[in-house]
Amino acid sequence: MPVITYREALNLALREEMQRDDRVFVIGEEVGLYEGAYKVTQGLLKEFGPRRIVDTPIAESGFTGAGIGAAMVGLRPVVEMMTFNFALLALDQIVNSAAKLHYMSGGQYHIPIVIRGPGGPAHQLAAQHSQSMETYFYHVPGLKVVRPSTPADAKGLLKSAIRDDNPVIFIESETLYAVKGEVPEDPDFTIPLGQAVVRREGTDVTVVAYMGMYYRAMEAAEELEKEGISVEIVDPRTLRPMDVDTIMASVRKTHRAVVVEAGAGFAGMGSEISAWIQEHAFDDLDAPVERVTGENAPMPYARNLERAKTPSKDKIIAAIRHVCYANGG
Amino acid sequence: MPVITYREALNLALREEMQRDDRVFVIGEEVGLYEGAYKVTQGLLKEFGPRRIVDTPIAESGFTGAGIGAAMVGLRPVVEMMTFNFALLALDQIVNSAAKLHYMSGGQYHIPIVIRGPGGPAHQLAAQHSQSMETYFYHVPGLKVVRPSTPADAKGLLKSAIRDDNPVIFIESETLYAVKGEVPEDPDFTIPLGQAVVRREGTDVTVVAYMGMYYRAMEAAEELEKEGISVEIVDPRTLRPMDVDTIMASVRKTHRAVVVEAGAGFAGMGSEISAWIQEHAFDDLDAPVERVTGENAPMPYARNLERAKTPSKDKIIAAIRHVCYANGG
Amino acid sequence: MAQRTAKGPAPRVPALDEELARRLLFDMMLIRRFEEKAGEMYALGKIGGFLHLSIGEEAVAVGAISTLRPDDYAISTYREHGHCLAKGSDPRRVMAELFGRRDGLSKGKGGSMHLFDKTVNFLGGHAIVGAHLPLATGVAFASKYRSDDRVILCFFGDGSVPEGEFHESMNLAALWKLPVVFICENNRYAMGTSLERALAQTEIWKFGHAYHMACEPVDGMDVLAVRDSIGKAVERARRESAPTLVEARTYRFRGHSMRDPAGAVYRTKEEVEREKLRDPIVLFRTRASEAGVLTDADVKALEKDVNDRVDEAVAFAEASPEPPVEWLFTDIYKEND
Amino acid sequence: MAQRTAKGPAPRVPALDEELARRLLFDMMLIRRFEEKAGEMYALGKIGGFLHLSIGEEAVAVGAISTLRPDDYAISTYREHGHCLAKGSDPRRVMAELFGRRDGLSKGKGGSMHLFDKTVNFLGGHAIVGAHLPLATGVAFASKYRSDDRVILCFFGDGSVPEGEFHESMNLAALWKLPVVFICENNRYAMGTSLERALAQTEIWKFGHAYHMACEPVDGMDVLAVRDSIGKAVERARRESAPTLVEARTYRFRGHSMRDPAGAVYRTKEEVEREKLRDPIVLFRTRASEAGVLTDADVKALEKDVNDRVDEAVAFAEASPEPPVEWLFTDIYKEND
Ligand SMILES: Cc1ncc(C[n+]2csc(CCOP(=O)(O)OP(=O)(O)O)c2C)c(N)n1
Ligand SMILES: Cc1ncc(C[n+]2csc(CCOP(=O)(O)OP(=O)(O)O)c2C)c(N)n1
Ligand SMILES: [Mg+2]
Ligand SMILES: [Mg+2]
Repeated sequence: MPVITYREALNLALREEMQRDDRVFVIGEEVGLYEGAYKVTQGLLKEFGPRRIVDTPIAESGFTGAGIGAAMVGLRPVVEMMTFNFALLALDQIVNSAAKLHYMSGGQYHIPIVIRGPGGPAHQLAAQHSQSMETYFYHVPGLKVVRPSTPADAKGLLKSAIRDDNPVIFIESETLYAVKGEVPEDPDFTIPLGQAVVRREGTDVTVVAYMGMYYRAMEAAEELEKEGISVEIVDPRTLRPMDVDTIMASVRKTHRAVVVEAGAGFAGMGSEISAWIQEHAFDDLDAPVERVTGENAPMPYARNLERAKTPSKDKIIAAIRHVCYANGG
Repeated sequence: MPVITYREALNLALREEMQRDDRVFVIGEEVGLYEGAYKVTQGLLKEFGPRRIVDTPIAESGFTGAGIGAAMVGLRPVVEMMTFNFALLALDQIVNSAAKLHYMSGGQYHIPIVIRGPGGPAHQLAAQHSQSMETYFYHVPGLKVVRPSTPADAKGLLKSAIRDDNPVIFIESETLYAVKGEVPEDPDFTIPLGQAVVRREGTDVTVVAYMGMYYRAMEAAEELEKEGISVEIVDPRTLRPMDVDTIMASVRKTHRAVVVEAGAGFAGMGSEISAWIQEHAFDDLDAPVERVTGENAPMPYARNLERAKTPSKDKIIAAIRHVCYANGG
Repeated sequence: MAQRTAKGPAPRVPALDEELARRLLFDMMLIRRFEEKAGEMYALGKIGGFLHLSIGEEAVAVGAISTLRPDDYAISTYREHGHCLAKGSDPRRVMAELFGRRDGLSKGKGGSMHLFDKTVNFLGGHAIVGAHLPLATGVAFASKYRSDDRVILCFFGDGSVPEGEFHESMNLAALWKLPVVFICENNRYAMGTSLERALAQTEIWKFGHAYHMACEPVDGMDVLAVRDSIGKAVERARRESAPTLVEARTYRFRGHSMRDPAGAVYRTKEEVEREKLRDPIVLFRTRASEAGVLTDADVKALEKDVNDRVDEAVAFAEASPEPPVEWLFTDIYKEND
Repeated sequence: MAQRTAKGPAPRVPALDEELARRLLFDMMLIRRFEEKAGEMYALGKIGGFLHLSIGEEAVAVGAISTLRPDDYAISTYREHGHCLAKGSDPRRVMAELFGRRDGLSKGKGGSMHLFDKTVNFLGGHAIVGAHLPLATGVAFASKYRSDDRVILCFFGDGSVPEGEFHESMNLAALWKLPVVFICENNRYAMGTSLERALAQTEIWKFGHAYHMACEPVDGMDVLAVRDSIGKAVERARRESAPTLVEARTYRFRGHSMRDPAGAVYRTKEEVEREKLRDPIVLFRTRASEAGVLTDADVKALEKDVNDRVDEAVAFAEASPEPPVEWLFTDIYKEND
């Protein structure tokens, strides 16, 4: 299997789906001539022309709403948010139009749209440009929310998202674009939305983590291996709908769980996962679930403060140790 | 103590704070001449004039941002969202400006603003006008989030919110405006933000609930009383910062908990409360925490579907029974 | 790009044949009667939530939509009964939707503010002020993308104009030359806020200039004037793929919604009475009878027809059952075909 | 309301005294040198995140802010080093902020995009395009509310114009007659998107007409022309409490940010070279020396002064420690006094 970057995997997914289906087009700021602020759309303008690769002015609500309108009448837009921080400006369109038109119309209209771009902690971009944005979306019935951690997932999930008949929020990461991995070449390769994956098998504790936190959890697991703690890592991949079965199966095996999340902890994705596990595996648990989350602060600029804001490997290790030793583990 | 409506209590709080402090002003759609879409600002234009009661065009981002700007330089705006559904249009201003300017400026500027209005399920207003909106705010460091369940709380908490030096999201409810209750007349009466209250003492199970769900939980408790189940009800009042101490003290006493929430359940406020209780009172719990939440669907218009969407008294009762009988309760 | 400015009312009187007159009058009367009835049903508690009537504004919906092909689109706000009916929806299913019944256009899930009818290309029914302007822009984008020459009429109130999405949509539509007609139904109030208290520029059509977009004002009480103005705009959209902004000057005779029945706090009784003298239905009826294309008997017959249709609609809605409770959970996600 | 239109460049040459010339030149040179140095520091990894230089645009910041009283306000985007320095901030604390150090203006928490300085009434440093226009409107509202005749200058790029908040702010400011001057720094590109690809109306100042707001274009490479135009707008704000939109035509000599160093994908090398011939510092220096108000020796002295100030700034930033890690948790909420 060829080894390519996460960025290239996304680019390939876009290219293949656009070749497959003329209804698919890409719209957003700097996606064409500039080839993407993060070069995810590199080469697409050249291949598909300005009809299908549409540069927009800075008007997030306007062009996202336009994408939704186009989807209402049968096109399949892929809207690029230059970064997901800017999606707040389009949130009304996403929540009140995209997510609800199918329902409000009694099923007459549906909105096959993908809204994608990077989100989550970046490098010293400070409070307004370095936020975990999934929290604004995964609560909303009618939306699907994807966070792909690896190049293969990036490709397979983006293709599924584009083929899906519902609005899909697809949040990548600036910090992962250069990550390399094996990615199937087969243009029919897709990964279904709503399926978690066990990334690493283990027996002592389940760690749920995605995106940058998944990589940190892997490092933590390697290190703890030496101490004899066997860590299983589950990557949800799709946050909504959440594949609770895979998570529960793992927890029922290990009897312990740590949930890691880059964003601020209060009422985040980790809250739901932690609550769910404890509500449904209460008798299987040997220790309370532990959450390792971003600190409850805006993102600071200074390098050292920034480092302290997002969960470190050491914090993950400490939490794993803690649940393992707790209650006689 | 005089008995007044929730609406009058809010009106009184505004009036008293405006009398007390010339920096306080009210801005929003229809707050002046029309005296508020829900009449919360009745009489204020007459008393304070158009300098301090400012009618705006429909431009949520514009006038919310203007409020934030005015707060930056020392005024104390109270921005009315006609309903909180429309706050999505101002969310970028709230999250990226109001919540972060204090931090990003290293403490130089602060934003003493209250953004208030009704939110949550209303009567047959359907998907775009009948939503539990707190989820977009309580996750955000830098914001405070208040949900006042009673007339006295409405007054006391709104006064504290106005006096607070931070941005406060204050979400009322269309369905509570006509509710009556005793409200202290003393203009110095305030209720501090961040304090939960035990509304009803009980010994068998703790129910955490606010707003309309608090009233339903009370009915459920009365009914269960007859069966000999003694329900304690805790109303958080402020969602951020959350008074976890009061909740934990109750759970440590009752060993069982049910969290009720009107909004859709996946990754809502209830997730955080449930996760927190289980993580921190794991050994004190005799049964897993149970959540009773709004169904994971947009709000439908039809009366019968609408009824099925939001937790009923019966569902609350069933959940309480379930946690009480579970694990030999 | 061609620009139009209003130099006085320019009273063009297009030929009025009997069939057209009958159709326009029927549609306006149907909307009027339908909404009067809906108001009654609201008072009886048969309809819940918010109900916004367009009584007084019928000429805009009917005049504008009469210029469309069936495969053209229309999209509107929460005050959309008129647009939906004019586009050709079955009044029975519209009423059933208002009643929240299973045979409603949206299966009872949408209600008065969220009428949708795919069979007639009516794209809703949107209750966030300004939010459907970007949608309309996107629909027009799709027409151009597919080169299928379908036009969209986008109706919105004067209250949308101060919203950012108005500006974003105007710019995108003009920049990309999209086949959309923006029709501002300027009834001079957004709830209780008069134009002068909402906009620094109250001649709304002039915003078109800011985007080099064709634009003009039109008397929204004159169904033929509306038809004329929008007809040209639709042609411009279809042939040149160019957008237009039309400001249709109209008035709502009722309050903002049934919860503001009189609409009397923010406007005088005299003003309302004065405006009622320009009732678009009366004006057109008079004109048609003066032109000799419709007799009193014709009008009587239309009246009866309209009354029957509306009575049928109510009976149909009454008879339709509530949606099954399981439908709470359908139509949230579409299963891929 | 008074409206201004540009009928040709109308070259008014206001009296240029030595002190003023010295001040304007010093400020422009300081910004230039400061940013060149910041660029170097970024290359060395001393500065992280995004760094947007305003090299080529100094005349706008300096000319405009030179018309203010100290108690007047200025607010800007992420490309705000120039405005912050022109408003009077200590270059040392600005550089320390860029370095993310504890003595930075924002204690190292804000970085290059979020400079704030309350001591000089500089209100930031905002990185969401368009979002500070409503803030500026609110600040002007507060001035009017308190009748304290303080004016705010709001700087933003051409890229803000398609955003809804531009429109909402223009309308509110004009409707409420607020003492704000909107200054669009039109450098013809928003990242890689040229004006023509972003706006149906590329004469940005003309948007003022849509709101009955005073408006004019000005040569943003000519510090005196900017000073003249903004000076009148500031007076209009202060005396009549009326807003103005000024389009300052300028150019950024560098790329959008340090991550787009050449800025060469979307514009030609020739274009950049041509624009550099209108370097605002060179133009003004020449003019001042031709007018005989500044000698070569004066300029040399200013240059030395500027270099010293910038070197000091770097030394200061280098010496300033990282913020204590506990500061992650301070300044999230303010304790009530
Ligand atoms: C974004 C948003 N803000 C506020 C409202 C509440 N609201 C509903 S209708 C309305 C007035 C709209 O007036 P206009 O656009 O003139 O339309 P009209 O009702 O006159 O037809 C308002 C403020 C809303 N639905 N959406
Ligand atoms: C709402 C929003 N959308 C997109 C961006 C990303 N972005 C940052 S700067 C910029 C270009 C802005 O151009 P302009 O306003 O002309 O200012 P200039 O950079 O030329 O000074 C873009 C698209 C952003 N910061 N905010
Ligand atoms: Mg109106
Ligand atoms: Mg620019």
